[in-house]
Amino acid sequence: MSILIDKNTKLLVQGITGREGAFHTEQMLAFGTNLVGGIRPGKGGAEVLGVPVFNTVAEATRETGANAWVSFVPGPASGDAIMEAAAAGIPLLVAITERTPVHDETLVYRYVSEHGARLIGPNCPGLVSSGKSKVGIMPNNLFKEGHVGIVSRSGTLTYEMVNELTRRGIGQSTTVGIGGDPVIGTTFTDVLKLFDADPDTRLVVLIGEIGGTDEELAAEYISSRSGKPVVAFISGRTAPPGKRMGHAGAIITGGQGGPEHKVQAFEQAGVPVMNTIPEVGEKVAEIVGVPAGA
Amino acid sequence: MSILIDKNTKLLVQGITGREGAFHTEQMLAFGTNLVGGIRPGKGGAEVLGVPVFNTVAEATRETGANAWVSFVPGPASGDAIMEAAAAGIPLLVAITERTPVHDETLVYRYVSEHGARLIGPNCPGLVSSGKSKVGIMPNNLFKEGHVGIVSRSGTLTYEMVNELTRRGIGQSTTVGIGGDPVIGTTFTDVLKLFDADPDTRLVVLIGEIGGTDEELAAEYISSRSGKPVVAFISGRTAPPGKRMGHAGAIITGGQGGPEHKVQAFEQAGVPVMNTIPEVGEKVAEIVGVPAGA
Amino acid sequence: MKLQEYVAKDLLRQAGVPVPAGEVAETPEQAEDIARRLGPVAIKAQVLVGGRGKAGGIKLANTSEEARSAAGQILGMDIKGLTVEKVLVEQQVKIAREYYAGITLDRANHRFLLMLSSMGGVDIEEVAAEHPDAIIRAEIDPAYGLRSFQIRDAMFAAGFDRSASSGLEKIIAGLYRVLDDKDAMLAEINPLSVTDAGEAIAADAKVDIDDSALYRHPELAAYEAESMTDPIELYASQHGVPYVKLDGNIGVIANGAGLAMMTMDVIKRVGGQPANFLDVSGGARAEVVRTAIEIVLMDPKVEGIVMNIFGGITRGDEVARGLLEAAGTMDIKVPIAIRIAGTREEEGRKLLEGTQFTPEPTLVDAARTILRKIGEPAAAGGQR
Amino acid sequence: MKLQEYVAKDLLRQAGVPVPAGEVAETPEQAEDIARRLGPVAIKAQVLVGGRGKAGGIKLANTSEEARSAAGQILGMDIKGLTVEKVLVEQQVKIAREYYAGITLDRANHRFLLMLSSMGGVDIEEVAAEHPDAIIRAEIDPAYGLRSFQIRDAMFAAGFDRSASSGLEKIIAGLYRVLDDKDAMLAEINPLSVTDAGEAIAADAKVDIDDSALYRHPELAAYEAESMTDPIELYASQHGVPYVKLDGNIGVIANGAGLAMMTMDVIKRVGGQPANFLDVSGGARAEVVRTAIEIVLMDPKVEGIVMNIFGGITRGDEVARGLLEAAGTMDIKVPIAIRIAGTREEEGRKLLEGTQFTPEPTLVDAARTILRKIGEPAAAGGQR
Repeated sequence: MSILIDKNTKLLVQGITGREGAFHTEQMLAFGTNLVGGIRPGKGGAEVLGVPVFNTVAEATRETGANAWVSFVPGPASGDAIMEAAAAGIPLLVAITERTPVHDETLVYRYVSEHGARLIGPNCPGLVSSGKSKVGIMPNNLFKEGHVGIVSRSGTLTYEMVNELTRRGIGQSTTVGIGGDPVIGTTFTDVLKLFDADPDTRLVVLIGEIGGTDEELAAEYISSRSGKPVVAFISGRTAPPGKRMGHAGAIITGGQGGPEHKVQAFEQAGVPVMNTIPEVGEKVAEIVGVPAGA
Repeated sequence: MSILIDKNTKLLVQGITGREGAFHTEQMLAFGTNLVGGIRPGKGGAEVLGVPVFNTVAEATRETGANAWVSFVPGPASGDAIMEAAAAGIPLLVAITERTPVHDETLVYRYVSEHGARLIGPNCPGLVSSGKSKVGIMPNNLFKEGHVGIVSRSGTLTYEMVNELTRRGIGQSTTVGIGGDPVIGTTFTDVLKLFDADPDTRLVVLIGEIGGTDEELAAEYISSRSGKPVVAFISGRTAPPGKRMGHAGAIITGGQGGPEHKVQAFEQAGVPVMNTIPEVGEKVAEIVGVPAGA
Repeated sequence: MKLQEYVAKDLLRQAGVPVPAGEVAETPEQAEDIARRLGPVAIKAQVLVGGRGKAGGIKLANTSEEARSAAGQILGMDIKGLTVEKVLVEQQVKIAREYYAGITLDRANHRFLLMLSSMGGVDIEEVAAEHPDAIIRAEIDPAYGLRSFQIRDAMFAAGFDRSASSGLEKIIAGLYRVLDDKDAMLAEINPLSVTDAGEAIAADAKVDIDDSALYRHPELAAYEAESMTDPIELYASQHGVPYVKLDGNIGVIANGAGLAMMTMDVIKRVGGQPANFLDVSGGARAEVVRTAIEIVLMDPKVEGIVMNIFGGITRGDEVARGLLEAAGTMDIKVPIAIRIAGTREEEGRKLLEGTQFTPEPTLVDAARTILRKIGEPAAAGGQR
Repeated sequence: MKLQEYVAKDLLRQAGVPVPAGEVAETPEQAEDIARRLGPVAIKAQVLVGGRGKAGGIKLANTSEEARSAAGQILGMDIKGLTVEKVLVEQQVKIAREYYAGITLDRANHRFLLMLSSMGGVDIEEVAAEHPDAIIRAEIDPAYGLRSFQIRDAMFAAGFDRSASSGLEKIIAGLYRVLDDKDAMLAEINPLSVTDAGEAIAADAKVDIDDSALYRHPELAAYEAESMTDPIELYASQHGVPYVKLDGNIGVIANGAGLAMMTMDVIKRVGGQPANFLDVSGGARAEVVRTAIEIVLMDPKVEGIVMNIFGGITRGDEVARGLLEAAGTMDIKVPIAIRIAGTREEEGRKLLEGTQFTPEPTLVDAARTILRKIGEPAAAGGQR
């Protein structure tokens, strides 16, 4: 088992003919993702790596029965692309795109919710259900099937985490990068709920960072339920207030979103907050045990 | 019985301190409407004709438990006022206001629907449940309690109709003026459904006019159900195509909305379409019978 | 408020839509001047009626001399009762394909609707009637506006030329921007053309502004006069009175749009021809009644007036008093038949009894009386 | 992109918000000139840090001579590390009441939020902490925008002065228009003042534009340079590299924002002080690595660099090759400790083995190595 994606996932790639889109299409095919089509207005009828290209998402969905969609279009076109996919009735939308204007994101969030779809991102690396399906840009070779769920706001740190677990012989159920933008479609809490309902996930690693209150809300959710154990890591703990750190998301303004507050919230919820990625690995191993032979 | 309003209706008046608002507040009070408050930003705490005035609809609703609202504010402020009332959770909104911009109306319609409220109008004379409650600007002295429902797009013609029935001794359950604007909150079909569900209404008089397809849609609904008898009247049958007749609503463009089409649709649905208001009265009398002593 | 082609094209141009280079001329000499600068031109009558091409209101001119002569023929021309006062002198464009793009209100859905068709350049209502599938529709959610993807989807469905697709998409987006920014009820480009050079261009344009929203667009006030196809309508509009001129000889005054339309219907049914629609909703004051009578009588064809008043909030006796007062200060040379009903009907009748406005029992009687007085035969219909 | 007060006020003025009459001066003489025209003025340092008033960056001047002298004192002044290059010379306004109005993103609700408070003119975050009830909030639905009724409701709840309410309502509507039209992340008026004469006016203004939406606002590009509080940050931004200058002496280069922040955290935990945040996401090419090193070394305080690379899609050996190539064309005078992991980690390590970039086993080791090389004691924490 896994959450959000698995062997039944039929994926469309928006912007499949672009440099990024084509490269990651190749990577996803190599991973084993069931990638059924791509979209590029005006290129309908063409093929990319054996994958059929369509003019519109509506047409692609009709023709392929796709149930997931990932976008590599640039920021200015990103909002419209997400709306197009939501309007086409696709239930899972993943936006890799960086630099989507925030005002677009607020409108898109509302549109997607109204259409009953789930959006992951924007500005996220996507997600992987180990051994089953990959949607997005996470590196192919890090993953190992298993029972740890990972949810993260940061790209590279996620890979670090997966790498750390795999090296220790600890596999992952699903790894979800929720994205670093100020307005994202799916929050820590949303993903924690899915992991709680997934019989195959035994523990969740949560990788937060400074800025926003998504970690605090997650801690609140964790306190409110008696679910699976969670181990947390927060990056940017020494970042000075009021400075923006790369991600539009990683900013601390005044007291809000500060790291101490996040650490405290998790600790009050009984979630250990570790200082380094290797320490997270150690803690996870301690809780779930390392499989024999690792 | 009646539809939409009755003795339990607790009404707020938006723009109660204006010339129109104050005059019709007096008229509604004289009719016996349970008018519990008025709204005029900045005049909160005042009284008009013994009715308390509030600054906002939210406050007025909280304080009075109102469940209906009528607006006399001018067109430019009309859309915002309707949204305010919908946001305050009032279920029945009646907009008398003329000359609301159509683009505002499309947005307002969506907002009201999302908030689960019903809007009557804009640009309507309101509604009356004979002997129970009046919301709007219909003249007080025409009505008589009874069992004929009236739904109309035109103001004065509605009064004519009520007058005609009352003169014949035939009473009305509820008389609804749905308004003449191109985008209105409640259609003929909506009101017909309510009348069909009202045990006290035995027959419905429908007064349509040229323009739009609301009459055609009503005819379609009537064909689809076996409900109460309907008698129709269409004004503007001799109006030339492409000319706008006062109401923004009353325009015929090309074939669409033309009177022959409307008459034909009703006749196909088994609805007699009469040539004059007195003929409608005669037909109604023929169907429901005139009460003894009239 | 319907805008002349040249104004509609100015709005489109401001929204980034390519339109043919062109200017307005009011004299043949101006047209000649413009043509000298633009090269081969089309001279197009600026009148707000359809079919001006068939009526000879559009001519091509390859030299400035031809332009002057063509403008001379078109200026002053009568097209369906309207006198041509301006021509648009526009650079000729070599057209390869003609499409249709329009946005208008879909009343039944409470939303605006984008319509595209690859059958452009012809009457779109004919296309709608004969080839309904040739018109692709996309609903515009007012919360989100017309989205690019909707335009693209509709363009693919309509089979628009792919090589010009980005230009076409921009034009349609610009058309929506005009509709939305200017509170239009209708914004239409027909034909939406692709030139021999593969460029998309708006070859003709129609924009109709929502009258209720004109207060938000003072920049358009200057065009109000030329949007009226009739001087009486302009005068009435300036006095806030809904008035529409028709072709008959019996004037109509009623309080309420529906009532006025019914009055027209009844006049026609008894065999007369209504001269106008007039809704004197403003109340019963003498001034309002006087203005209404004045407007109706501006039409020299009017030989009699039917006045149909229903006393609602405004009481019948007040109306009667207003009419008497107004008549006292005017020299009315045509017969007026009045029907009065509703609140305080009896009191109103009494006031008018014995005057030149002695009320008729029913509207049909009023219409018949006028027909009789002007010496026309009444039909058998309309018993009441 | 944070805008200087005078730019923010220009945007508000364009949106119809009354702001004090004022102009920008870059010399005392200009300030004198402006004051001669405006009468008694306030001279306000244009710097993007809080607390400029306490730091002496705002002075009143009643004559043009006083204005010259005050501007002379403020121009060139250092406020929290920033040099004052411009002052805003603004007509003095007699203030009766001071409110707060701000619109910012509420991340948890995925919407923008209007905040009003009658406790204006002070640090709003302090108000939020100490008197949370004194801040009235209204959520802005992106489908409908901020509606007038929401502004009125919030104003009544916040207890704003009724006699000035229509002016205040217009200002708040204008503030939202600026936020919406200009893609701002934050738009704030503090204080939002009511003058002795009962007029509402924006006495100070902050606007922070969403960097991702700057492409839609070419008219704001001119202000990019002055929005950077540091020349290195400006240079980095011009090269598309996310860089934030900090106070320490150990440079940081990492591929990914989270990874860079973690690197800073580890440096601090082992007892060092990071000199910057730098995210070299652009890939492994020598050019990108060279630009990153160049940016970090623009800060003269940097004595060593920790480079933290995780090979993902970009493979470890490519990164190593990029680094070697870049270093071959540069004269790097400070020690660099590198930690490399992930895809093709081993291959990457091998390439770097024996060079000046011999990889460290862990990030903690890398941080400690640099501390040792620059002669600073390492703390006990951060075992890995």
